[in-house]
Amino acid sequence: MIIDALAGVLLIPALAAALFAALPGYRVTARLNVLAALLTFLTATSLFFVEPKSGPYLLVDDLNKVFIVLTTFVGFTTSVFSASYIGHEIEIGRLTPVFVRFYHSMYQVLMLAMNLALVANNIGLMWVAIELATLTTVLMVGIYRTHEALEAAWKYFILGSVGIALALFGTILVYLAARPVIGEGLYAMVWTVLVTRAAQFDPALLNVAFVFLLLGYGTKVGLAPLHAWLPDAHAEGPTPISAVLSGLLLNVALYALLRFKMLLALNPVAIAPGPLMVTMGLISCVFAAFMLYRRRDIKRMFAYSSIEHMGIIVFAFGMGGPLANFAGLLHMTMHSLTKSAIFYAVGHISQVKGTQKIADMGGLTVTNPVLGWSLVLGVVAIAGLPPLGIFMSEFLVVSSTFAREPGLAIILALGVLVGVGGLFMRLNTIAFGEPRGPTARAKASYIPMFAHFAIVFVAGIYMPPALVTGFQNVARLLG
Amino acid sequence: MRGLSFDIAHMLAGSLVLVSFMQLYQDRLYSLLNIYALHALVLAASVAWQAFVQDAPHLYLTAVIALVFKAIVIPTALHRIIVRLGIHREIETVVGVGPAMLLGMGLVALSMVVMLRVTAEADPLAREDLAFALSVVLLGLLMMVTRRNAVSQVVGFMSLENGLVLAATGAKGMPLVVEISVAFSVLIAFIVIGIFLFRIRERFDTVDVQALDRFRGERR
Amino acid sequence: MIVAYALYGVAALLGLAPVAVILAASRHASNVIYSASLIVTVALGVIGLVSLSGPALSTITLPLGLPWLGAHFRIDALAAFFIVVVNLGGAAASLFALGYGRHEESPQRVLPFYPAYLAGMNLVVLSDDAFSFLVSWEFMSLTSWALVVAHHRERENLRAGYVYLLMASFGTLALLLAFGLLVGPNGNYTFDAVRAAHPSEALATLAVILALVGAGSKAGVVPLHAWLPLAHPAAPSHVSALMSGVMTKVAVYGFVRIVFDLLGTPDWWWSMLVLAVGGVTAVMGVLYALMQHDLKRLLAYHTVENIGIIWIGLGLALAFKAHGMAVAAALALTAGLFHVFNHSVFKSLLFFGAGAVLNATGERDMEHLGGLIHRMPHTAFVFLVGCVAISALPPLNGFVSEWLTFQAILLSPQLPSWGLKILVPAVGALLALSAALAAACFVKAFGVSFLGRPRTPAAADALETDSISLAAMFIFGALCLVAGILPGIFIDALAPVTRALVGVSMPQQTGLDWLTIVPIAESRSSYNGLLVFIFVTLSGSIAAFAIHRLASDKLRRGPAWDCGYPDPNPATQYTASSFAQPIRRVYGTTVFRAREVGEMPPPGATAPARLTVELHDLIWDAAYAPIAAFIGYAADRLNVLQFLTIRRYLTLVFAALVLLLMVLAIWP
Amino acid sequence: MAVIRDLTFQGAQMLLVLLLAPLLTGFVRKVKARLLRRRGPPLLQPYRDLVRLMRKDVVLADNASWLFRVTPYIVFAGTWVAASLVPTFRSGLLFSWSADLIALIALLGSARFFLALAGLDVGTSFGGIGSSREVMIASLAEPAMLMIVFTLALVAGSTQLSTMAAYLASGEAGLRVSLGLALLALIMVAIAENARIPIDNPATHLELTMVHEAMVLEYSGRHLALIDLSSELKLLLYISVIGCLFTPWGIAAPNGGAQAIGIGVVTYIAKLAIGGFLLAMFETSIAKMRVFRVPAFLGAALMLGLLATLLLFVSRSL
Repeated sequence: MIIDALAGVLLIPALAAALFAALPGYRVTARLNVLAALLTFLTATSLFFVEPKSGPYLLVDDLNKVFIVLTTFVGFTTSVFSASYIGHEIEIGRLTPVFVRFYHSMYQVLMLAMNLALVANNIGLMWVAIELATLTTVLMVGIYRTHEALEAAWKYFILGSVGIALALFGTILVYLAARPVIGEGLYAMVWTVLVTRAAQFDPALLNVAFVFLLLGYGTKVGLAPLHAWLPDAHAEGPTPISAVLSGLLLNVALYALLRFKMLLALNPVAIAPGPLMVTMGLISCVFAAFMLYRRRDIKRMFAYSSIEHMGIIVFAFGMGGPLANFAGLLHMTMHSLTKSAIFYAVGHISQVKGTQKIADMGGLTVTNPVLGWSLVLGVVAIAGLPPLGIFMSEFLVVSSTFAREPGLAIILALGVLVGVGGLFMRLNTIAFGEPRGPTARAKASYIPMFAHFAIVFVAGIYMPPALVTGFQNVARLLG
Repeated sequence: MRGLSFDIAHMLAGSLVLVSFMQLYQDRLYSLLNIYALHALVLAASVAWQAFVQDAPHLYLTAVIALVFKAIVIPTALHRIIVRLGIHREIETVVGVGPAMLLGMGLVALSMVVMLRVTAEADPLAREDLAFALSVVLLGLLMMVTRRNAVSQVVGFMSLENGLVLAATGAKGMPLVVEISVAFSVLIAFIVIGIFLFRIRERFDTVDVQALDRFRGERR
Repeated sequence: MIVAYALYGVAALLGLAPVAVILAASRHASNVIYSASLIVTVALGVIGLVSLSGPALSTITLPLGLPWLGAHFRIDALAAFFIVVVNLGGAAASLFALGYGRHEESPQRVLPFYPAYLAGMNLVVLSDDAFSFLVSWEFMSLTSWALVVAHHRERENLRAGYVYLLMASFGTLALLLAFGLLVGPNGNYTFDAVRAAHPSEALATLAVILALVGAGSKAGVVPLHAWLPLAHPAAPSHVSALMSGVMTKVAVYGFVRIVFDLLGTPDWWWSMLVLAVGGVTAVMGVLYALMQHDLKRLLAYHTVENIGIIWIGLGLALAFKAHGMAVAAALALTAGLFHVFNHSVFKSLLFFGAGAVLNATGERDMEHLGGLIHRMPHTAFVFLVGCVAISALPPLNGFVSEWLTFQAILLSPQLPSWGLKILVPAVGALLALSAALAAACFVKAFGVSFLGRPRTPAAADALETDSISLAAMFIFGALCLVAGILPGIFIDALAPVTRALVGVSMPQQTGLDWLTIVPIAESRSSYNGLLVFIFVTLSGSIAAFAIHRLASDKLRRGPAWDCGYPDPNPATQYTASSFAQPIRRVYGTTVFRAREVGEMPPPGATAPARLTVELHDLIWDAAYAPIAAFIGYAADRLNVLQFLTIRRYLTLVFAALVLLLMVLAIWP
Repeated sequence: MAVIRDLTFQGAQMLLVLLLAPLLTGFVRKVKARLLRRRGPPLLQPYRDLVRLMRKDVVLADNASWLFRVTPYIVFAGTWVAASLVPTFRSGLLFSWSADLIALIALLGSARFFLALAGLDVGTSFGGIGSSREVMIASLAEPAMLMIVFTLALVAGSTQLSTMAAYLASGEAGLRVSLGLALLALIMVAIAENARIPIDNPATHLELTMVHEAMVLEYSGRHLALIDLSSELKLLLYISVIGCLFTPWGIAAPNGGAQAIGIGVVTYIAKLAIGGFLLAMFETSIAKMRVFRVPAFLGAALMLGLLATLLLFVSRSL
């Protein structure tokens, strides 16, 4: 039954959150956390097999199925990683058990919020969920209570709340646009209804609404110039949260943006959302690429690379068309997997080296070969070099765009090239050269990292037809 | 009746914009908070009037929330904080009051232009309200941008939220979920801000955001 | 399906990589890996030979790569020829590495990537759709990058790898755009579709330029060569041999595939571009080489030169093809491709020799070598063979291909277009110049490092390298001679390729009496390496015999005469830089803004006299430094955005909002 | 039968050049001496020198390698083969098609390559000077020579010396500007290649300006004899190339009878004599130039050659 599956995706995290808040003893909780995440993931996968039926509040269609499964999967692997990570944090006394209890419960709340945002059929509900996710991550970013952590959280909170406010205003405007057509009440906020009637909506209202939504949710996506919270939040929070932020939360916000883009695209008179998204995507990509060169903090560097890739994805979706949309989806998936895997590696590395400063780590492939080479592999993947998955998506984005908008394609490609330069410049210091810093062995569970890399690697060479058809359906859905 | 109700709603919304301007005008934290209370008061009034006009009883709830939380609880709490931090008199603005006012004018004009393009058959009430709400939002944002001081930025943020409430209530028949979420958000916002202020109190001797900005994560 | 077998071979190579990772600890790792890759490459080479002679063109499609496209692979004559080249080099490198690899200090950084690199190069040649082509192309770059940074503790190796990777990505990008142009928005990336596409003239021209940039940057065409002399020497020597001898050829393959095969009938002034680039590359490469005193870097720069020569051949072929002069086109193309083969042979040989020297002395700097001909006689001999071959001197193979190129140039007056009339003789002059300079350069290379007296203890007690490495070198040395005196066989082997690309092929050579080669007609020109070889050896040995018999054959050893000023100190010998000094004064003053600053202390002063030579790499200063400077500048400027206050960030958001609202306000 | 005949002619040619070469050198020296109002050495002096050197022991520097000992033979063989492929008194030699003009130049190039290596082998500073300057000169002379070859080949439509000679003799070529330029350039190159004044002074030692002599400084005995002989051969070769290309008259046709052969031999010797005489005149009337003005000299030759080729390319199209 579809409702069960949907409810499961929401209830399991909710119950787990409550439970973890009650339970002391972080070891048990960590295991339970993994278990809960796994259950959620399984439930999510079951969505593929039972034909979903959408109610006025909840909705399952091809588009968010992809997102849900991706989210729950990365959530699961991250929970595995976080188990070993948090253990180390407690050993060195960076976190006290109280905070860990809080952490785990918040982790599940975050999962709940993201799943809710993805399955919500009601724009109001979706807004609430995304906001909940934001607030949870704010709390988790500040969890170390160091000056930097507090500053990052504060920055994140202020910018995030402004984003929230703008998004809400946009939502209200959408409702106002829908009301004269659909009539007052709940159904003027329900996706499935909105998309059917979008053509008659008032274009001017829709335009204003989209501007606010673009800026509001764009802040969460981390598009420049709204990105400011992102690097610090990634750098100062616990690494699992960095992984979840880059791998998932950005996607969720992107998902919201896509929904509204579809809505606007259905209205012939309203402004085309494509150009706006393309512009912001290009700006983010190029800007982030240049920012990579002066980074001294490893996590902050990869945060900027996330901005770059979000830019590419938004660019692809902005271009539209089946090929570009397919590429965008593929790129989003690959980026989530790769980037979270990179953050797993980075987490262990910074624990081994006892710092996040790039200058204090070096020759990693000599001291910790597994971590070092994994990082190299991750950077190769994120830089979009074959035979890994991101190359395929970037290939599709650039080549399909070049046929239509050569100028844009060239700008994008050069931005990517600059980004490659920045990444490898740092990688040389981190992974090669004379070893620097402590050279202890890492007590780490490499499974999640390797799992992600394996998927990315295989996807770069062979994509199962089922997945392809699924993506193609979604691409067609996105128009 | 129709015309009168429209005029009153219009007047209330307009006065909300006016109060936002008064906020921009303040240069002392203490009086700023008072003006914010007034802001919330006007909001409550307008929400109540909307409730009466649309005879939507649930809006009264929103009005009460606005009245209690925003007009009374929050200002008093903030008073406490600033008194305890001993920063109730100083307040540094980035641009002088005059330029801020001019910017505000420009923003209001902009929001008018944008909103009046909306086709009129969406009922005029909502349309005018929207124009004012948008101006309130923009003014709140302007305030956050032009003040250096954390408390005043929070105030700016909250007046921004007031703009949202105005818009939401202006939207006829919008489901309750929204108001609740607005109040909810303000509540959360306030709690979290409070937590932060306390943590900041523990760590630093001022809530000046610049003090936070001393730590850039990356040493230059 | 012969291509299937080829793919099995590639798969075997790919499979070796994880094996190498597993074996990394054991002592036998390098033996296992190198012998295995030797076997596989030999097999692949045989496959290439078979399909070059037999009926070519077998294709296969695997459900890999782009889902709706699949991965297409195919062997035709062109691919077959390059498979032979690639795997010949690969086999020799593996054989050499069987001996050389023992001295590798960090084998676990070389072994996994080596077979993968070979596989990548084979895949490029095999692939038959744009996506697989680019994937293999970049995979090849990636693995070779890993090999370049294998000795990562020297900083300049890291820098070399960095520059290399960026240039490689840049080249791939250019190729990607080229294919994007040719394919169009429908996204059918198979080469067949591209062949069928018939793009408009402007598009095709743009594609050619992009292909020239993309393939050229990998091949090391001036001014895109900057990475090559950094990266090739940095790798272990057998890998350097592969990169210089083979990978650049794969780049040539890419160019030929796109321009000759995919684009159909060329436009005449593409050839102007190619010819000009080729001529400049040839001369600049050899001039750079003359200024070097690092043996491996000198060889790398000579790769640039030879790529220029190949490019000239290709350009001539394009010109003739564009004007429908098929026979001449066949001649020029044969010349170019034959030089591809020859260069892969003698350049690998020379890099092996350099590796042997590096092993024996630990020195790459020629100023620290000397007198090695006494310590390492075999290496010296075979290295000398390589030097003669690359200097395009008869009777070895380098001369034959350049001779063919000259013959092609001599056919060019029949070209109708004026631009070519003016350009081709100039290019011919450049080609002649580069040939002469190459000879000069290798007199320096061999003379300074192998002849004379040892300049350092390391050189003085160097030991001859192991027999396996020698075997690899001698095989290639022999190949140089065979290809030099029996070129007809190789020219005929190239016939199917030219037939596939320009329609006709050169006349059958092997049938002619005395095994002469006659490009067009005997009255016009002919060359017989075999006879020349026999003549020279005969007359030389007759003279020796006669003199030793009739006149004296006595021999006394004594100190060197040296005009009565013998100096025991080996430092008084001519060094590499002093040898190059006259040429530096003739050419360098303009090309490198070379300046010599000599400071001679006054009599009685104890300070040593100094002569400092400063050279400027103008291309780097003009093209690369500004880009790096710009990126640095932009990064610094933008980096300010990391350090703003929250309020300023809010201002950004606010500004964005207001901006967008204004856009709406003025929206029609 | 015909093969035997051709073989004999080929052999005769080889012997002829070998025998004439020292004589030519002696002749040039004699003329120079006369022009300087000296009596000068007898004509046969070069032969005597060669024989004397042949008989002497070789004194080899301590660290001279096998390359040093092999080089003289390689150089000699290369030059000799090259010289014996030039149609001197009879065109269409048996093996002339085995190497065209480009190959001849390349053969001389290999000879020079090994000589330069030998200069570096002993590891003395003079040898270094010699070979470094030699390769510098060659790096300009060879392209110039190739440009000249291009010119002639484009006129004659062939790079085969016999064919070229025949074509030029037939007079179809007529008088062309480019031929004149080519001749001029060829003479300049010949002077440079044979280390004559003003490029180099064959009769000097212990000068920092010497090039060729510095390179072969360490040679003695039979080795030195071979080196000298091959440089004499080279001089002969260049003069006969000029002769057969620019004064292609009197060369016997392949099917010519004994009388034609006789005429051929006589005219050939006459050409050599004239060439030698002109050379001597030139050398006595000019002073040696600084080493670093040589590039200008040869650059001029290169430019002339290129100009000639370009003119042809253009005129051909009219």
